[in-house]
Amino acid sequence: MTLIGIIFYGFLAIVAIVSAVAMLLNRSAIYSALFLVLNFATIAVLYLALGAPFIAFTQVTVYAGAIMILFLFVIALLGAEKLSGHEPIKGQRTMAIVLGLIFVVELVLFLIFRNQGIQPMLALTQDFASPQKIGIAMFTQYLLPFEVVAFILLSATIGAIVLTRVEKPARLGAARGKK
Amino acid sequence: MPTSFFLALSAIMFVLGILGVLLRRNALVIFMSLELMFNAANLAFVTFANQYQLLTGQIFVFFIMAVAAAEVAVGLALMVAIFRNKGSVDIDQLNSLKG
Amino acid sequence: MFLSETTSMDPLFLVVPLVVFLPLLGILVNWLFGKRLGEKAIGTIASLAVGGSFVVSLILLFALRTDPQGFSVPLMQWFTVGGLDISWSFRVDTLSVVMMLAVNLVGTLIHIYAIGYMHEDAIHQGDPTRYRRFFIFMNLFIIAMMILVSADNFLMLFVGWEGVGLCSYLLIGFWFDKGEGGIANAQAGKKAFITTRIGDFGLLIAIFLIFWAFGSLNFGDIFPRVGEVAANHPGLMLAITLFMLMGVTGKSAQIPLYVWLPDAMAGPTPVSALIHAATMVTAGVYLMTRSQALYLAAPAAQNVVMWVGAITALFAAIIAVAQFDIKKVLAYSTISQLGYMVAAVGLGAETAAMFHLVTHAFFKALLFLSSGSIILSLERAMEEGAQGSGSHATNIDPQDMRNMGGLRKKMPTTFWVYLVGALTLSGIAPLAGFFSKDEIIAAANNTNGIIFVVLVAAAFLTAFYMGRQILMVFFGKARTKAASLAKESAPLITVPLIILALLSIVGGAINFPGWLNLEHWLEHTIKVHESTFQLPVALISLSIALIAILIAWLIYGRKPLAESTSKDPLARSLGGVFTLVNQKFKVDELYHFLFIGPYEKLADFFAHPVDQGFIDGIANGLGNLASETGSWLRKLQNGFVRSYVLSIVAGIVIILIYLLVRV
Amino acid sequence: MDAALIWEWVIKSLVLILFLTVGFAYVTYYERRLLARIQARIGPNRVGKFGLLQPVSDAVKLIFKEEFTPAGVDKFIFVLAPILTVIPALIILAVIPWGVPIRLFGREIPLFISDINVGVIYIMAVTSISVYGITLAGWASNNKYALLGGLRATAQMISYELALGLSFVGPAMLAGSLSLVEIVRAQQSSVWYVILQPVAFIIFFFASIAEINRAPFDMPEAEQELTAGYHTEYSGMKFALFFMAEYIKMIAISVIGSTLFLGGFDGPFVESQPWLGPIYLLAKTFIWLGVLIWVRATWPRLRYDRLMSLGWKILFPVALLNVIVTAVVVVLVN
Repeated sequence: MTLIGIIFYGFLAIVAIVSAVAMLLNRSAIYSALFLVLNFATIAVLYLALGAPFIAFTQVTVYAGAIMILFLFVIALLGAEKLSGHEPIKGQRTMAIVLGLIFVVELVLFLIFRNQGIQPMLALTQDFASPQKIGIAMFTQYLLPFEVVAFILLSATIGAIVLTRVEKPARLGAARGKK
Repeated sequence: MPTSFFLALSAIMFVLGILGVLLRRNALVIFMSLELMFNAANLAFVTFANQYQLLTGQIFVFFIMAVAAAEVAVGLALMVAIFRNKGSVDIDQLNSLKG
Repeated sequence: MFLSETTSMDPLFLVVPLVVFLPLLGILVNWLFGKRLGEKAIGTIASLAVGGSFVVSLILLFALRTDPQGFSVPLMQWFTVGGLDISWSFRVDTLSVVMMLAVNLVGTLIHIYAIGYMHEDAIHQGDPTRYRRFFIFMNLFIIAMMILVSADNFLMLFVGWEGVGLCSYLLIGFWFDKGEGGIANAQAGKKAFITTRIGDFGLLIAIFLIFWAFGSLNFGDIFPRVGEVAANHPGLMLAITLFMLMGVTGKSAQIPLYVWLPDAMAGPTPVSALIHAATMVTAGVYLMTRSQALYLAAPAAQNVVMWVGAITALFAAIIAVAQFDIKKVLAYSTISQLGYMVAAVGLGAETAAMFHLVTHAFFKALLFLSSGSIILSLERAMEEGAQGSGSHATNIDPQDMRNMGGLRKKMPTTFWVYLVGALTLSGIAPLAGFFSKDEIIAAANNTNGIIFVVLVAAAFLTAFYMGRQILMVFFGKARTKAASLAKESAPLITVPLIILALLSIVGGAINFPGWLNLEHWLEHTIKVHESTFQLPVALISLSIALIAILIAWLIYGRKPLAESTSKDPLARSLGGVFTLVNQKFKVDELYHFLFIGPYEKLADFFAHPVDQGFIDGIANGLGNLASETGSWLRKLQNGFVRSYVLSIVAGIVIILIYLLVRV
Repeated sequence: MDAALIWEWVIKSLVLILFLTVGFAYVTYYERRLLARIQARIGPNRVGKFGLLQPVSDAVKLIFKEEFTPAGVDKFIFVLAPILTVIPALIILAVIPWGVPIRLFGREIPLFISDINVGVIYIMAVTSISVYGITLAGWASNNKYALLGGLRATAQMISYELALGLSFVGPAMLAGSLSLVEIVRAQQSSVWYVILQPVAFIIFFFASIAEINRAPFDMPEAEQELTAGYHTEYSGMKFALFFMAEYIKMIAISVIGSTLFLGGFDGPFVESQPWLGPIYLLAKTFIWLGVLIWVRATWPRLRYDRLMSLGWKILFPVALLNVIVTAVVVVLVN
């Protein structure tokens, strides 16, 4: 691994962690969302490095382009950037941080002691994750999950519409019905 | 670059997501923290896909993304509905079910 | 002797299921359409149903004349369990047809009577909506009774047995919201049901034993084999018959289970007449007659039967002397007469028992219905009196004989039929009761001197209390305003009375020595030993009855009661003894002390310390434990989602620690 | 790493950006002149020959205008928003081939910046990113018109992105690749996909107009209702950036559309004369831009709810149907 590579990956990792921390700490939900977008973009680059270009661009399209935009949209729509008031649960903050630290330590220990795969990243063939291969796998081996996911999406769409629907005044509805 | 580098990054991001859920009161930010956790998991998946030379990990990530999109659609719709009722997205105000 | 399974059966026998299905049809019609039909229509349908049954019985009678052996007419297979094969078949033989005829004839007349009676009764008791139900119950009773008498096996008989018990319960408690404290009638029904159930338990055990001994419940399988089985298990036959007697004492109101019958007078009078005088209570006699073969195989049991019947006859007659309630007197009279029948069975004079059963059905129904006519009349008079005076009329008991008096002129028809009934009951020749009762006494004379004396004493008391009743009710002057206002009842009521009176007069003819002869008739079904007309016995009993009536006239007729509150002349002379008899020898109190009281204490023990204290304590304790734990755990649900997430994360951390530590 | 390769990338990128920025300037001139013609006016003709220097003077004016930041805005995002708007517009064309590879200085130089095998998805990704600038601008301005414009823009762009993305699928399926280079090559070997995919072409045309918020789909900046929509509060250089982004996007979608449906750089003799490639592409883009301006001059603005229902109820289902039909046909033909 070259020095450039280490610098490159280290830089990306730091950006990812810092953006995540910033998302965590920022008081404004809009900034949180933006930092999260930055995090996603960084991860997308890492995906490229891990030989997953399709996933990388899907990540940008779906997460950054759709999901986070929806977040921004809702935050702006509701005007819910900031909350007032204090932490109402006693000990929540301390406990959370303590547990988080233990968790990280555990995971790191796990990586050190349990994962034999402290292996170098593998060089992948050009078409390891080509759209064709992903498509073939998805429509043959994983056809059932694919259909299930499609169904989940459909039901989520309907669910979202039903949840946010405001009952229209009867007059308007009647006029529309006549037309 | 060892694959455990990516796994460690994934782990840290996951814990940060958990902390986000535990520490923030804004339901939208909690939601974002969930997305961050998803992302951490995705990163682990892609890393393993790389390590084991299997496409399955990537396809799984794809499914996770689709489900996450669905989840966000419903979740945000819920947020809007909650906001309409409560006038706030403070998750600690949604404690009507307390014992 | 016994049912032949021969192929050549007169097709007329095949109508026998109609004795059950015609009343059933009546029920269905009244049940489905009764709401829209009027009272008259409902009563007519019910009466026609029973009348139809009677016609069917006549057809069967006709059929039996050519083929007196009788047949078993199968209707359908009921069930088969192991060796137990029960089919729903009707037994048509001379015995069952006699029962059918008696029951249906009396039943039809009582139904007709009830049309008028229940109409007026509904007015006085204020229950017009229950009119339809009354007739449905009545028809249901006829169905159960028909099943009982036409049964071809013990199980079917038991079905009918329980069915009549149920109908009795329903009809005694017909005015379940009336009576003392609003529950006395309901309690009377309950008492009747429970008491007879005790007897039914015995019958059930008897049936089990029969099945155990014979491997079958069909009459046709059992009776021919009695001798063979009795030879092998003599004790078993005794047990069967004694347990059966237990059932009989319940259903036929014998000592010690007779106590329900007087209370059963709480029901409407037609019910008392039909069920508690003419038909159901005779079921025990019928059962024993039917099972004659078994009793013949157990002479000891026969003795017990004899004694039970005789003692009951005397005991009840004594109580009847000191009663004031017109229906109670008749009730104890019924018990007494049933005692005669049972004693007759014990004496081996089953034909005499059946004979008395039939005549008793006529005259006791007549007496009850006539008393009903009087009661109605008094009730009506009470109401009129209340309206006429416009004041708050004193509410007298319309059944208390002390409140009557002088009704001879006011209700001539009722008086004459009542007189006929009373004389028949007293055994005055040549009325029906004379012949039937005399036959029993004669049988006693042949067999056992003590029994003979007891029965004659009972006959004396019978004539005495009936004379007392007639004199108290119809002679003297009206002791209350209501009695002075009493009027004759409507034809719908009096006509059946007249018919029954005629039957009571001529009923003796069915076993007139050497003439129609019930004995020969029954010979085809049961073992009969010829009874002879014993002139001395007849003269003794007749003279005894006449003397008793004379004494009654001396006590009650010469100087009638002056006021409804004045003391009974007997009470004046007998004092405490009369009171004791009036209180029925305190048998109810004794039973209450011996059985009901301890039972209630035991029940109370189980209800309060055991159930409420111990079992409820456990249940409530568990509930409280859950509730306390819940209210403690509830604090964990603080409503903060993030708090829950924290515990989830703590769980994950712990699991990860485990995974790390686990090598 | 090959230094020459890096130089090659840098030069190609610079050329592209230069083309876009200069192109942006002259597209404004093109639009004003063409609109004027259509509206029977003359248009800008004073600065320079035929008014050719008009864009330069406009740019100078905007650069020297006072930067005004209203009170109450979120300053960081207020500044970030126009930058975020421009960047996607500039990078979106990175996967478009301009012509057949040429030989220069002894090396084969392909005329595209990058040929990734998910080129179409790259375009989708960048398109979806471009929403951020507008949304954030609307929110950061602390102005209800701006916010409404921003939200409208967001909703509109997300909605039409679906139809747009599905319209890409047809050509991609026909070519059997998500790479734009492959798609152009496939068109070279058969016919332009405007013939094979007329429905996708029409959907692309309308959806792309909506995607860049141009008339008749310029709801986010509907002057009559929202003054100027999301960029109401912007002035000076920051406004210029929004302006620039919009026109660059016009160019970008013209180029993409030409590439996907009109054969890209394909044209007569392009194999023998490689220099014809960029010229063909330029010409097609020029015509496409003309049509866009023509549409703007001709069609009135849609009402907002009509716009949404057009997107969701007509374009989206039709695009979906087109995908299904195409897929079936492709399977049947192969």
